[in-house]
Amino acid sequence: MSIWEYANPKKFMQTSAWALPWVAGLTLVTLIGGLVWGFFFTPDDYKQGSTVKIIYIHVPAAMMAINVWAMMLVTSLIWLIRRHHVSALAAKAAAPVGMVMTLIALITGAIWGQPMWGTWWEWDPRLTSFLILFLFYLGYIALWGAIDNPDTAADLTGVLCLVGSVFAILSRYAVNFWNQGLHQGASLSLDKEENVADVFWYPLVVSITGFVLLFLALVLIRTRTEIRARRLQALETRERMA
Amino acid sequence: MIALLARDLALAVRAGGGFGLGLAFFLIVVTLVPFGVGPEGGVLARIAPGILWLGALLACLLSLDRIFALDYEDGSLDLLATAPIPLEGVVTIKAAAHWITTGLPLVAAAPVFGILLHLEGAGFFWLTASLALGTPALSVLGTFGAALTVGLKRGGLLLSLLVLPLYVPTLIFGAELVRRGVAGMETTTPLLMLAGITAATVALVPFASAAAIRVNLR
Amino acid sequence: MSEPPLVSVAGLAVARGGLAVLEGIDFVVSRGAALILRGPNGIGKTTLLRTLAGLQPPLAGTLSALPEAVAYAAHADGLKATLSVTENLRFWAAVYGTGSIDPALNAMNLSALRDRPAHSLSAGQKRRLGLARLLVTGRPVWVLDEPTVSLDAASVALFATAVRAHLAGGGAALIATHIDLGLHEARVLDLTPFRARPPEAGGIRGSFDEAFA
Amino acid sequence: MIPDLGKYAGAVLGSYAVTIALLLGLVAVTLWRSAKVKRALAAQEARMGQGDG
Repeated sequence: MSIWEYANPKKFMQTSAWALPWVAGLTLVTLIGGLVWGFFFTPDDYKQGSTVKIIYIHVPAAMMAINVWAMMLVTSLIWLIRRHHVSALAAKAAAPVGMVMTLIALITGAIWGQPMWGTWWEWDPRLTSFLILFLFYLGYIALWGAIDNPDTAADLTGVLCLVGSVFAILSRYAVNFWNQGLHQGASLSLDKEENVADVFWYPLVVSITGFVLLFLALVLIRTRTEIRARRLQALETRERMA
Repeated sequence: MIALLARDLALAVRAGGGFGLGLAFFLIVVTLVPFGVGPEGGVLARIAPGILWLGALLACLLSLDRIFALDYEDGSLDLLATAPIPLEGVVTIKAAAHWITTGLPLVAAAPVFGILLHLEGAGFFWLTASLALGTPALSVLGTFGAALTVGLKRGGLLLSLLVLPLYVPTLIFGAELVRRGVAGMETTTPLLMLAGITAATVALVPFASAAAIRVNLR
Repeated sequence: MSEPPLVSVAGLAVARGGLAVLEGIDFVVSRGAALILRGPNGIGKTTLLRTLAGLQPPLAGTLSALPEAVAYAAHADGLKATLSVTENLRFWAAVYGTGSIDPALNAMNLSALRDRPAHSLSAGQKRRLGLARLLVTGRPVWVLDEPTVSLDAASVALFATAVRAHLAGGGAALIATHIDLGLHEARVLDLTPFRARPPEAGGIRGSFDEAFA
Repeated sequence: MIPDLGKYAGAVLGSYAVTIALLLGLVAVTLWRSAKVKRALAAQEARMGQGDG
């Protein structure tokens, strides 16, 4: 059995209908579990005080902001190369989720930064990069919305996602060059887990899992919606032509 | 291809304002800035590189939506797409024509505007150099945005939304180059980055633009 | 057959807006032949011609017309209003790498107007200039979408003469039109029987339907 | 029940509140549109007499 079988919409609808309750249930458990654990049952950091609790939303949201775009890049490529409609629709479905994640990362970053840096907004390279990423999401979503023909929209947004990815990475580098920041270094990459004490680390992992699952559940629902909307549009057009 | 470039330039000249409009807009931006931030020479000199780069960027943005829109409306774009010129060549020529009508006059006039903003000595050289290196990338990326939005009725605002994030690296390195030039700091890194971005953009983005045009004409 | 036909189409299906509009089209057009496409509005004549011109991919079937052999003329003439008649034509001659534009000007009776800017031409004169563009392309296969819109009877006759000359010179033409062009030797293909059936009736699925295979 | 957040209570609570509000909003919009499209498609299929989709 090939993985491409799931690119068939009917198969996708069947499989996703089966998977959705499980994903949704697990999302509820891990997301609520992670956030409750992080909010109620973790100690304060000796330096950052209780603001360290923001880590349980800021970091997962920031990770998702980037990873959702990466997923959109992959699905766009699959669409452009293999022309699987589900792939293009999944990219469309994911974009608003990624945008909200970016927004959460920005807002919590600003709120966290206020007591730490003494200002709501600091043109710190990472925050700035996320702001730019947010703009890319905005443009991508706006382009989907502006084009009527769904195949044209899928093609053009796919190309935009490709070019945008390159320039998003370039911007990241450029912003770094332009302002060396205040952010702490990559304290959370998986191979460096010793950088964060275990008491913070375990609830964080649960919370990250929760965010990933939430994204998965939302994308499944939204892709299902997009497939239905597509069928609806096809039926309406056919009716008009008949 | 030369015929296409010649035609586009002739059209820009005859339509009136092809060359002048971007420049006039640039002048207005530079004139308005002191009203916004106050007339102190020190402040103006400090923000001059950024203002001049931003003005160039906005002036460039101003005329983007016309790159393909007119050819799309009168059917020329269909005909060009079936002509023996590769579409990648067509979009490159379009970008070149856009640069000659907006980017090039800005490069030439920027030192004059620099005077208005009290730009300091070494800045004039670096400003001209950075604009000359950076504005081709702006035109090529703008052509890409125009290619994406060519079939849309009201693509103007969307075009800005799509193109401006793509301008970030060029703007950062361009303005940084001038700033460092004025301050007498090391300029090699931003210079190379700016040149590299422009070279890669000019070489690769036309393929994306041509693909977008093909999709839009389908 | 001594040489392959310029255009041959087998089992061709074309789609518009993600839905198949025409399917099962077969025809050949050899050198010296013209094919006139007829059919009610909205059946997909323009879509078919754009497919032949290489502007969009066919949904199914084979299409052996080299895009390099096709000169396409759409509803819009692609004229630049501020350029003169000769400037407009010279541009296309340069793009296609062909030489003189004078034969085209004469054939379309535009010589007297040669220095007039295109915006001062009447609708019919513009149309003639658009057709003169075909002559300067030097390409063998003309694919024409409603070429006689806004032409008067004399100009239609002029157009028919130009097509005949093109055919006599070894060219071919595919013309979508509603009116009688006076090209009696041309074959007529009515597209109505090729209207795509809905997928439930065994028709070809457009990309919209493909999403629900 | 609420842990002592000290002087940063506003920042922490605000972050959580904004995040939860945004996520709930996203979920609500997603579900709402899903239901709407589902209904519209069902209606269209019923009208065209092919309820097999």
